[in-house]
Formats: sequence, C-alpha cells, structure tokens
Amino acid sequence: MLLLQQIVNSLMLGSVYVTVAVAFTLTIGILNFLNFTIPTLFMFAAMIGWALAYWGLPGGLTGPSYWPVALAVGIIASMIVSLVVERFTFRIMKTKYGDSTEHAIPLVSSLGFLLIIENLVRIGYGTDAQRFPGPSADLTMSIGGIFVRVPQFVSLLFVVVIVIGLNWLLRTSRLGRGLRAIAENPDAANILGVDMHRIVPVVFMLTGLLCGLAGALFAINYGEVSPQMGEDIGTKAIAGMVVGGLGSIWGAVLGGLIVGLTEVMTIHLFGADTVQVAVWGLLLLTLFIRPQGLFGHSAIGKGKL
Amino acid sequence: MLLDVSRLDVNYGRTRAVKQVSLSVREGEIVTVLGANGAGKTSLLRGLQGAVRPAGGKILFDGTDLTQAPPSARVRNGMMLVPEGRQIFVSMTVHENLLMGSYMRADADVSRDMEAIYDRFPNLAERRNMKASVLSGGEQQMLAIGRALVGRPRLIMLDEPSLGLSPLFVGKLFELILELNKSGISILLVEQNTTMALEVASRGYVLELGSAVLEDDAAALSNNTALTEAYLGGGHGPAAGGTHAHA
Amino acid sequence: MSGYWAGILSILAINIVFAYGIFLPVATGQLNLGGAGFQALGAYAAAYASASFGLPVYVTIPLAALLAGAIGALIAFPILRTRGVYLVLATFAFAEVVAGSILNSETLGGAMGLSVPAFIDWQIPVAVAVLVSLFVFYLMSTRFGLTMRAAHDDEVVTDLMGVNIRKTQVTAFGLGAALAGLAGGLYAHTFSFVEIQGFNAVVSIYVLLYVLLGGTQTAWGPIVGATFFTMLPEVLRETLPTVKQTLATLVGITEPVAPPDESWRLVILGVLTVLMMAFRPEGLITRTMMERLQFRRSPSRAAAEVSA
Amino acid sequence: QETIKVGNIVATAGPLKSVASQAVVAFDLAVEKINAAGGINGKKIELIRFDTGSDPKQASVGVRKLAQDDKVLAILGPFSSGESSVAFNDAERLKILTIPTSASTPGLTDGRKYGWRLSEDETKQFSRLLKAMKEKGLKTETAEIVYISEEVVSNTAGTKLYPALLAQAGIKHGEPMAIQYKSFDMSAQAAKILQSNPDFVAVAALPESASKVTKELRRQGYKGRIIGSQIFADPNVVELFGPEGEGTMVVAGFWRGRTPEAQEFNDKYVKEAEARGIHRLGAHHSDAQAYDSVFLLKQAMEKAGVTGNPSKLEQEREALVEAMKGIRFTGILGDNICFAGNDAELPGFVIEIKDGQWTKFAEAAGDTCK
Amino acid sequence: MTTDMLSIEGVSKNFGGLSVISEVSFSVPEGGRVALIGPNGAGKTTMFNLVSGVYRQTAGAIRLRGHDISNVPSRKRVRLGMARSFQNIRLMPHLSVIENVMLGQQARTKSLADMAMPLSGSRWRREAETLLGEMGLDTYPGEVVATLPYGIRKKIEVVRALAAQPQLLLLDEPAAGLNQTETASLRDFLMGISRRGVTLLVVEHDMGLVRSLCDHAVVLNFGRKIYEGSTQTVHEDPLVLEAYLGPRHNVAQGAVTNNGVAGDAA
Ligand SMILES: Nc1ncnc2c1ncn2[C@@H]1O[C@H](COP(=O)(O)OP(=O)(O)OP(=O)(O)O)[C@@H](O)[C@H]1O
Ligand SMILES: Nc1ncnc2c1ncn2[C@@H]1O[C@H](COP(=O)(O)OP(=O)(O)OP(=O)(O)O)[C@@H](O)[C@H]1O
Ligand SMILES: CC(C)C[C@H](N)C(=O)O
Ligand SMILES: [Mg+2]
Ligand SMILES: [Mg+2]
Repeated sequence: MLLLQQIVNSLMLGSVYVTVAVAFTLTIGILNFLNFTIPTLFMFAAMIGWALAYWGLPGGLTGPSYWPVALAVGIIASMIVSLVVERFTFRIMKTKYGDSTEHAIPLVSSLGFLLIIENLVRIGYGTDAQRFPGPSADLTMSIGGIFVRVPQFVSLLFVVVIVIGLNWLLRTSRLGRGLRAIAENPDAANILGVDMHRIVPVVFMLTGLLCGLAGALFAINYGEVSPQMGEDIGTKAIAGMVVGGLGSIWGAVLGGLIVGLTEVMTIHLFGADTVQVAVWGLLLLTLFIRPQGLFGHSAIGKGKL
Repeated sequence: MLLDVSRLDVNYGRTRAVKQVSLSVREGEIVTVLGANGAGKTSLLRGLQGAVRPAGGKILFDGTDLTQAPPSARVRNGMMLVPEGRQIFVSMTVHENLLMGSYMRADADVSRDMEAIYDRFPNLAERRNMKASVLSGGEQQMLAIGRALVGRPRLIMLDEPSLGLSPLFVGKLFELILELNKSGISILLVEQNTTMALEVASRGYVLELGSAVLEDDAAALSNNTALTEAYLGGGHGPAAGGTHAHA
Repeated sequence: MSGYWAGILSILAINIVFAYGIFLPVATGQLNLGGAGFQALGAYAAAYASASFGLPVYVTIPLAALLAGAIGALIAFPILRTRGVYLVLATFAFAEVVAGSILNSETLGGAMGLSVPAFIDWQIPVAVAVLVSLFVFYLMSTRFGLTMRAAHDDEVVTDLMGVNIRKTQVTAFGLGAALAGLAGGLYAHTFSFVEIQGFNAVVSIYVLLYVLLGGTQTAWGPIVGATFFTMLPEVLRETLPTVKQTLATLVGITEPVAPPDESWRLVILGVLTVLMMAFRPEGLITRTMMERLQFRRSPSRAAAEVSA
Repeated sequence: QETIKVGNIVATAGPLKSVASQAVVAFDLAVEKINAAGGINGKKIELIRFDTGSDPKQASVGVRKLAQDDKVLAILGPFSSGESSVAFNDAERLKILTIPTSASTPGLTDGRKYGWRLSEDETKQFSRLLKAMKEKGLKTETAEIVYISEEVVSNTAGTKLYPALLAQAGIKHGEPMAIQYKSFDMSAQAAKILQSNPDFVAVAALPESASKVTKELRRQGYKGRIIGSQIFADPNVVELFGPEGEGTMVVAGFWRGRTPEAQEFNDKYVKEAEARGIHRLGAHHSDAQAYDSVFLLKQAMEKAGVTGNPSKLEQEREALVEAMKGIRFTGILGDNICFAGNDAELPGFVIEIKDGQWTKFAEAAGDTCK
Repeated sequence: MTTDMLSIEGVSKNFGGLSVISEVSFSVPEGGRVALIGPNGAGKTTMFNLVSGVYRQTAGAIRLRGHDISNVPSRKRVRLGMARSFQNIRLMPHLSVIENVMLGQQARTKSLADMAMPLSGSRWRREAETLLGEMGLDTYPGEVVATLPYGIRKKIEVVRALAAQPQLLLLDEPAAGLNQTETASLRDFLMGISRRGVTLLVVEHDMGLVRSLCDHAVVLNFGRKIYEGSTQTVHEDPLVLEAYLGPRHNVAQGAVTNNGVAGDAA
C-alpha cells in the first residue's frame, strides 16, 4: 500500500520534471542549444502570477480570487521573456562565427539570462517563498486510499498531448524541417531561404509556454512559489532529459519519470540525504554505459573525411 | 536586366573582400566570374545571396531592390546559390536535403522536380534514404546542385560546381547548365575550370583583389589568354602564392 | 598589505588557479561544468590531512592537487566517452555526486564542514597562482599545447596526424582536475574551514564563465576572466551605492538613499555575460588579438592587410 | 568628532537573504538609539558595514578588512554559523571580539577566545518546548523527525539533538527523515510519516522547507501537531504556512510582549522594515539578537572604558574581551542574562500559531550560569 | 627485387549490407606515382580511409613495405611513414596556418622532449616556415585558417601532409579548386617531391594532372577495379571511357588544356 502510494507519488513528481524536461529537449533537439533560462521561465511565470494575485491586477481585478487570470498573465509574460532571450542568444550567436565550442555560446549567454531574471525577481519581490492563493477546493483525490493530485495528473495528460503534437509538428511540417536545418547548418539554411528570425522564435514561444504552464500548475499544486523554485527542477529535468537522450521528446518524458521514480524510491528506501548521489549517479552511469542516453542519437558529426 | 548589381562592397570586419563590383545578368544569359584564389568570387556570391549583408552598393533583381533583403526574400524572388564547399545537411537524408531546396516554394508539386533530379543523378537516387553524411565528395556536390534546382530558381548562382566531379559528370554538369539555360534560367557561374566556363558563358567578368578588372564577351576573354593568365594567377612562379603576395 | 586586499588577493589567486583547471580541458574541447567537484576534492583532502594528521601545508596542498588529479584522470576515461552537451552534463553530475557523498560522510564532517588548523596568508596563493600561470603559458607554447588545441578542433584528423587523442584529453582533463584541486587546497588553508555547501553548482558555473568569457584560445583568457569577474563585484560594492545616490539626486531626492539591493551585482554580471557573448563570443582575449599585438610591426602582414 | 568604530558583517544577498537581510534594520535602530542618548563614553558609535552576500569566503575578507584596514574595535556578525566558522578563525588570529548575529550551531565557540554569542542553542530551546507540551497535557507519546540534510543547524538538530531529547523525554520516534533544502516535493516523506501517524512531527528546517512539509502532511490528511525549535521560528511563517499552519509550535528567543521595551522595539522595527520595503509581521529573534548585541557591546565597552583612540587599539580590543568575561546583560531578549562559556543563556518562548496568530504558549527563563 | 611501398590485397569494405569496395588488389611501387581514379562514389576516398586506418577493411590485407598494417591503429600508421590530405578540407579552423603545418610534423616526434619543448623559435617551426615558403604560402603563417580562400586551404592541406615527411603520400583531389596555372605548379612541386623518393598515390579528377604527374593508374568503379595500367592508355579503355571519362572524351584536348574534358560538352 505504502509502496503503491510512493509509486503514485513518483509519477506525480516526475510529471513536474517531465514538462520542464520536454522544454529542454525541445531547444536541444531542434536548435542544439542547452537553454539554461528554462528553469527561470518556469519560476518567472509562477512569480508573476503570484505577484499579480497578491498585489492586484490592473483594471481593478484585485484580490486572490483572480488567480487564474494572474497565472494566465504569468504564462504570457514567460513567453515574452523567452522571446527576449531568443533575441539576445540564438539570434546573434548563430549568425556569427564563434568558437568551435560553439554550442557554448548561447549556453553561456543563457546562463547570463538566468542571473538577470532570477535576481531581478529577487529585487522585485524578495527572496522569500510566498504562499500562492490558489483554488480553495481540495485538489487531492483519494482513490482507494491512494492520494492523487489533480493538477499533476492534469499536467501529465497535458504533456502527453503536447508531445504528440510536437512530434507531429517536427516530423512532418515545413517548420520542423526548417528548424532542423538551422540547427545543423545555419549558414546553408539561410542560403536556402530559411528565415531563422521568423521560425526560431516559435520554438522559444513554445518553450515559454511549456515552462509557463508548468510553473502555473506548480503554483496551484504546491501552493507556494519562490524565486528559487526553478533551480532543483531545472537540474533534475536536465538529468531526466539526458537519461532519456537529448532531443528525443519521448525520451524526455520517460527520463523525467525515471528521475521522479529514482528520487521517491531513494527517499523511501534510504532517505533524502542520498537523493543527490542517487539521481546524479544514475545520470553518470547512464552516460558511461550509453553516452548518448536511452533514446539519443549520437551527436551531429563533422561529416565524412 | 534580370540581375543588376552596382558598386557592391562586401566586408568581413576589416577585410574588404569585394570592392565596388558592378555586374549584370540578363534574362536567359550565362555569365561567368573568374579570378584567382582569394579574388573574392565566393564573397561576391555570398553578398548577392545575402549570406553576408553587403556593406555598400545596390542589388536589383528583376527591378526589385534586394540589397538589404534577407536571403529568404531573394530565394522567393528566384535567386538560388549553390555554395562553395557544398554545405549539405549531413544529418538529413538525401531526400530531405532535396526537400530543403523547395523550402521557399509556394506550390506543393515538388515531387516531379525531385524525380527529375534523381533521373539526372542516379547516384542520389540509389541513396535517397541514406544520411547525406555518407555520400562521396562528388555525390555531395550533385546533391548541392540538385537541392538548388528543386527550388526552381530564375537565376542560379554556382560556386565552383565542377569541384570534385568526375570528368563524365563535369561533362554532364555543363550539359545541364546549357539545358537549364535553354529552359529560361539565367546562370551566374564561378569556375576555376576557366576554359569550360568561357565556352558555355556569353560574357565573363574577371575579379582581382576584390575588384572587377575586366568585363568582356566570353569569346574575347578566351582569346585574350595573356590577359586572363595575368589575372588568373599566372606568372607568379611556383604555385602562385595567392593574391596577398601582390602588394 | 591591507586586510581587505590580502583577502581579495587570496580569493583572486585561488580563482585564477581554479580557472586554469577548467581552461585546460576546455581548450582541448571538453566543457567541464564540474569544477566545484574537483575543487571540493582538493579542499577536503587538504582539510582532512591537516585536521586529522596535522600535516603541514607544504604536504597538504600538493596532496590536494595530487588526489584531485588522480581522480580526475581516472574519471576522465568514462567521462570523455561523452561529447558536447553530454560531457557538460556528465561533469556536472560528477560534481553533484562528489558533493552528495561528502555531505553524507561522517568522517568529513557532513553538513558541519571541517575546520582546518593550518592557516596561510595571501603570499602563498599568489605565489602559486603565478607559478601555475607560467606553467600553463609554457604548456600552451609546447607541442603538447598544440595537440590539445588540435583535439579541440577535430578529433578524427588530429588522430590521423599521429596524436594520441585519448592521452591528450585525459592528460588535459587530469591536469585540470589537479589544478582545481590545488585551488581547493589553497582555499582550505586560506579560510581555515571547508563546508561542502560552498562547492555547489553555482561555483562550477562561475568558473566556467571566467574561462569562456576570458577566452579559451590563449592562456591569457583565464587570468583576465578570473580577474575581471572577481574584481567586478568588489568594484560594484563601492560604485553601486554612489550610482544610486547620483541617480536619486538627478531626480531630485537630496537625502541619502538606502544602498541598492546586492542582487544588482549579479544582474550586472548577467548583463555583461550576455553582452560579451553577443559582441565577443570568442572571449575577451583572442588569438587574433595577441597576434595583432605581436605582429604589429611585421611588414608582410601589414602589406597583406593593405591588399586584402 | 571622533567615533568609536564597530564592524558589522551582514548578508543582504545570496541564499541567506530572506532570513538575514532584515537584521540590518535592527542594527541601525540600536545604533541610532545609542547615539541619540550620547553614545559610549562620550563618543558616537559608527557601524562599518561589510556585506558577505552569504559567502563564507567573504566573511573572512570582511573580518580582515574591518580589523586591519578600518581598525574597528569589535565586530558584530556575521549572520550564520557557516560564515561564522570561517570568520572566527580570522578573529582569533587578529584578536578581535566577534559576535555573530544568529549562529546557533552547538559548540561553535568552543575553544574560542574572541568568538562570543548572544544566541541560544537549539538543544535548550527544544527541550523547553517538549516540557511545555507535556505540562499542558498535549499528547506526546510518538513522534517523527524531519530535517534538512544539507543545512548545518537543521542537520545537527534533526540527527543528534532532537533524537536525544525525545528519547530523554520518553517519546518514541522513528529514524529521522531527511528532506533536501532545494527540494519542493515532500510527498514521499509525508507518506512514510502517515504510516506511523505519530502524535507530532518535529521539523528541523528553515521556514520554506517547514512550510512544504506542513502543507504536504496536511494534504495527505495528517491531523497531529507540527513542532520545531528556533530554526523556523519566524513570525512571517503565519502567512507562509496559511491555514495549514494552525497549531504549529516553535520556540523563539524573543517575545515582543515581554517588556514595554521589547514591544517598542518590535513596533519600531516593523515600521522601519516596511519603510525599507521589507514586509515583516514581527521581529524575528535574530533581529532582537542583532539589536541587543549592539547594547551588549556598549556595556562591555563602557566596562572596559574604551576610547576608540587608534593608538590604543590593541589594548582596547583585548580589554573588551576581558570585559566580556562574567558580564551580565539586560535587554529586550531577557533580564540579567549570563554567559556559560562564550554563549549567552537566553530565555525561551514557546509559540503556538493559533487562529492565525503568533501567540505565546509558554515561557522559560534563561538558565543560570555556574 | 623492389618491394612495393603499398600493396592492397583483396580488400573489401561493407557498410552494413552495402558493399563499397569489393576485392580490390593493386600495389604502389616504392617511389612510384600512381593515380587512383574512378567515377564519383566509386570508393576512392573509402580506399584512402582504409589505408590510413579511419576504417577497418571487411576482408583482405593492406601491406606497407611488406608489413601487414591491418591491425595498426590509425594514429600509428602515420608514424610508419604515410601521410594523407583530405578531399573535404579538414584543417584545424582555429589554428594558424603554421600551427596546422606543425601539427603535421607530429608523426616525427620521438620523445617527451619533443612534446615539452616550446615551439616558437624551434627547429620545428623554422622547418614549417620553409615548407610553407616552398609552396608560396609564406605570407600567411600567423593567420587563422578558417577564413582563408578555398584554394589556399587546399594547398595548406598538402603542405600539412608533407610536414610528416612521409615515404608514402596519399593525396585526395589535391588540385580541386585550383586554377590551371596553380595546378601546373602543384604538379611541378609534386614531381620534385617524387624525385626525392616519396611515393605518391593520388586521387584526382583532373585528367590533365593525372596524365602529367602519374605514370600508373588504377581505376575503380562501384568498388571494383576495372583497370590498372599506364595513364597514357587509360583513356583508350572502353570500360573506363564509359564509366568515368565519358564516351566522347578527347585526349588531345585534355592534354593541351590540362583540364580533362574541357570543351566536350560545348
Ligand atoms: N569569413 C571571413 N572573414 C574574414 N575574411 C574572409 C572571410 N571569408 C573570406 N575572407 C577573405 O576574403 C577574401 C576573398 O575570399 P573569397 O573566399 O571570396 O575568395 P575566392 O575568390 O572565392 O577564392 P577561391 O577561388 O579560393 O575560392 C580572402 O582574402 C579571404 O581571406
Ligand atoms: N559510412 C558509410 N556508410 C554507407 N555508405 C558509405 C559510407 N561511406 C561511403 N559510403 C558510400 O561508398 C561510396 C564510395 O564513397 P567514396 O567517398 O569512397 O567515393 P569516392 O570514390 O571518393 O567518390 P568522389 O570522387 O565523389 O569523392 C559512396 O557511394 C558512398 O555513398
Ligand atoms: C539562517 C539560520 C539557519 C541561521 C542559523 N541559525 C545558523 O546558525 O546558521
Ligand atoms: Mg571561393
Ligand atoms: Mg572522394
């Protein structure tokens, strides 16, 4: 019984990682870009949502009961920030000739954005965790004595829908082809008329949307937000994505769930003080045995001699 | 006049690779651009396609000013570049690479064009579902050319297309160029294979150190061997150390 | 020497040594995001040796480098099987495992940390930093340095030139780990206390930033990067309040305003990072720049520029 | 006019920001009050502030700078145990009295001459809580312990102090259960706790984590009490915990209603904090400790007769530490406070969150010193 | 008896189920100049990759001066005296021209001292400068390779291979991207190398260069050897004509212009 509950718990926890992991794998898989702003976007949507619910929305919509509107604004805000990030990372870097640790360039500037956004939020709202005035109804269902959280359940379903949609989009659409071309050889894509300034932002909007939704569901679910909330989720989601294999969307889903399971089972069996070693040890082992993750394909090579 | 370029400048930071080059291509014409290594031929074509933004000058294509337009606009208007060094997408299949050529095409009927490419380059047909990374050098070159053709350009710009092709295929390539030209496509051709380029072209330009130093009928240029030799790297002792040695 | 500058110089010297520890693998094409893990290994080795066996610093500090270097070289074999982003994450995971293990180790003080009896003042870190810098400059000027940089560009072809890629990479990674461990040893004795919470992911990220923003093409990069980013917060410590006061005066507030939030320092660091990557992605110091300085008077080069 | 210079190491950024940054307000209030009343030995005090941004390395730089460059007589701060562990080494070397603001790791000042504390051990406070609960007849037969594994104070409290004290009090408890500071999901731990369904859960954690544990326990239907010692004894948790926090019990080293002075400080502090854009429901005991540490230093300075004269800096620093020995102090924290070793014996106030209010449940006088 | 520098004995190579080289045998005599030619996709570059050890052959043996090198790792083969250039330029983009050349010398390093000695001012560097000078590239040494024009990079490829002072030099389309004059001087240069005793195996589509440089040709088609013999008669072979040169190939023209099939199409 307890074990069953823990497995359900791990699925619920995993579902949080999964959404963020999908966001990560999207930019890695499509643009070959490890976007470190993702955890910040997740935090940003939730914090903006909280701030608006707490301090009031413009137009007199004050009061905590307007939290759904506040969260919606938060999600939009995170999409907008994501577009700003695109403007200063991918757009400039990929058009310039950089170092051949090239994937490092947008990666590093996304670290810069991580510092900027997180600290601006701290300056604006302080570092304290804040209570999110979510729905008053109890969001926990008990099915035969097993507790299930509705928002996490919803987000899990929701991820599956998104993943199916994304797969379709990337496999078959012109947009998908253009994005893959940009990721591999921006110069050649450019020559063929792929306008990266037009299509890359779509990916960033999707990223912002995914992170925003994940952040909003998190706020509703845990009833608490803070400027630090993205850090742990960010690293665990990355772990999940890597276990699944970079760029594989289903891999990210599976990887996120595996990380959730590892974490909960470690806590259950050995205690939370060993979680760090367990999760990251799992990641290291995966990479040692299968350097490209479970579903990953090996990195893009330089081509034949 | 299909393409009308006046006083074009292309810079890379402080390096001026193309200086004040004026050039034109008429509808249905084959024009060739010649020059030694480092003369700026590749840079000129990249400037025309918008891969680098020109630093000055004007590019008119079919009357539209495209000087500052993004490459996508140029492709939409009918300009297509076969770049130096092929630049194929090695992680995509041969078929997907060809599809990329049709990226800006509005009509959906690309399959017929693709089949035509496969007919012409049987090597590609056999490997249509293989990753482009395994292609041989010459096959990659065929793919780059085929990819551009799928875009149905009005002006195709070829940067050393014969590079790495076997004699048989070089022959086929030049046949193809003439054939394309007959069907109304204009061609701007950069070649080290000067003799052949001048045979198919009606006019030619010679670049030196980024500037256009000669423009004439192809026939006249072919005959004026002394002159072309001088600009195409002749008379500089062993291996003609490239343009930097001139100063 | 003022106490403040002694402290800052120690930190700076440690950061420079640390940055070289990351620079070596990065110059070889391995982005190492596990710096904190190697630094922690060195710091705890020194702290433990000093606290439990009373060994003197001239033993503990080399020991720190040795231990971290050995572990680095060992772990390099499986870790260097990975590429690109996978490598970044594998090194990151390694640092997390190190931190998690130390946190759970009673012997090493767990969450309590370890006190380090032997204290060193700023002279030793500074001297070590100078020696390490000279060493790396020398290393990069040798054929080994050349093969490192070649491996960074193209492993397959470098192999075909007769270079033992694996050996080069493992050496660079192991040497880097040793330098990071050395930095950790210096850290332990400079602050007389080690606490694993101080060797976290943020530390790994910062040191990688020093290296990438300083530039990975020449050995100048890490010095410049580490100096810039160690000194930046110190400069801002003084200037930010003044700036805010000036701004306040401009809008007509005359009384003293509260000093600005410390988080602004990190915001500025972030903005600089983004701007750097946008305008100078190769890092502050590049080869071309060094070449320019060296070849300024070279006639053939000058001629080439005129003609090009 | 000459001043007496006192160093003040604070942390207004970094991970400690949310607990540590508002201590600055309390320090300022104390200095303002002392200077308005004519200062010390006829001279005004001047606080020279150094910000560590929560970085222990910077705490070391801070001590060196303040002691060597600014030539301060003594140092107030740094804030936490982690920073203090580093700072104390420099303080011993440079021979300068250093009083951290909120360091509560047991044994921190052992063997130190220059490190003194005006804060109370977790051990003592927790045993007071247990005693009060028993006295008031709350059900205390079984318990579970939850602690943050990577934070020094919580870890020590959760793995050593609480188990020992619970055993002493004859309360059965399970293996202490770790949580991670960074982690947000406590469902696995809560599920295990619900298995044994103890009378109460003792939580050794900072406010954010304590809040997460509380909420998760309540969501899974836990009905018992949640208690803690000082670590999350922050008046703001009333808001953070929300309705799930009802019935939570903690121990604080400060109670605003103890004396009129305490009340006055509390009110002034809340107002001043608000003015600086910090939202506080009441003064934290670390704020009160910050405030009183200035007065403690004042008393020692007067006893040592310091002048702030730079030429006598070393003698006066030494004299200050001498003056700390056997000192008795009365302030807003308590009356006639003595020091056992270098650590103050402070009273404890058992707090219950009742009807959404921070209310006093019981109190215990400070211990006497041998 | 003259030993062969390189002998290929019944070598095959499959990728998955795909056969790219089938039972090819030929040999390159010491000091010889042999051309390896054939249509696009015939397997020439693959053969180079087998000889230099990038790939391992599926069957057959490769001998260098009589020794079977099939199991020698690629990195060590260059130390046995062979060096190669690459069809798709593979210079180190972030190294300067001279550094690329010095990298080519790697195969000749013997001791730790060679690795640990600073390069600036060393004999290695002076030697690399001389070599660049011989190819007329001496104005470039400090420049980073990435932005140099195609033709120049192609020449640096050759110089880098030469820096290993190989006894067997494998060149994969060395003249691609060079104009006629430069091709001619490349030929003179390579002739000079050959006279010093270096064995050449050259893949090249410029039949003018092939005929004027090499005396012997091996022609591959679909991974099989279809011709082996003199370069002067290769154009008379009907199989070669059909598969490679094109049915209307004109020798006279190729010879005059140094440009293979010039004029055929027009
Ligand atoms: N990205 C770049 N950055 C800086 N300089 C460049 C860049 N690309 C080319 N150049 C310089 O511009 C000049 C012209 O080069 P370009 O490649 O256009 O010559 P080319 O005529 O195409 O030569 P080739 O026949 O060898 O291909 C050369 O001096 C070259 O070094
Ligand atoms: N790794 C591989 N997997 C599958 N097929 C391959 C692989 N490598 C090469 N091939 C195939 O083997 C054939 C021979 O390729 P190779 O590069 O050797 O040709 P080549 O003779 O050098 O041609 P070119 O003159 O065009 O350079 C090609 O058709 C290519 O598609
Ligand atoms: C912020 C608190 C956790 C400080 C704690 N009392 C300490 O000693 O570090
Ligand atoms: Mg070119
Ligand atoms: Mg080939």
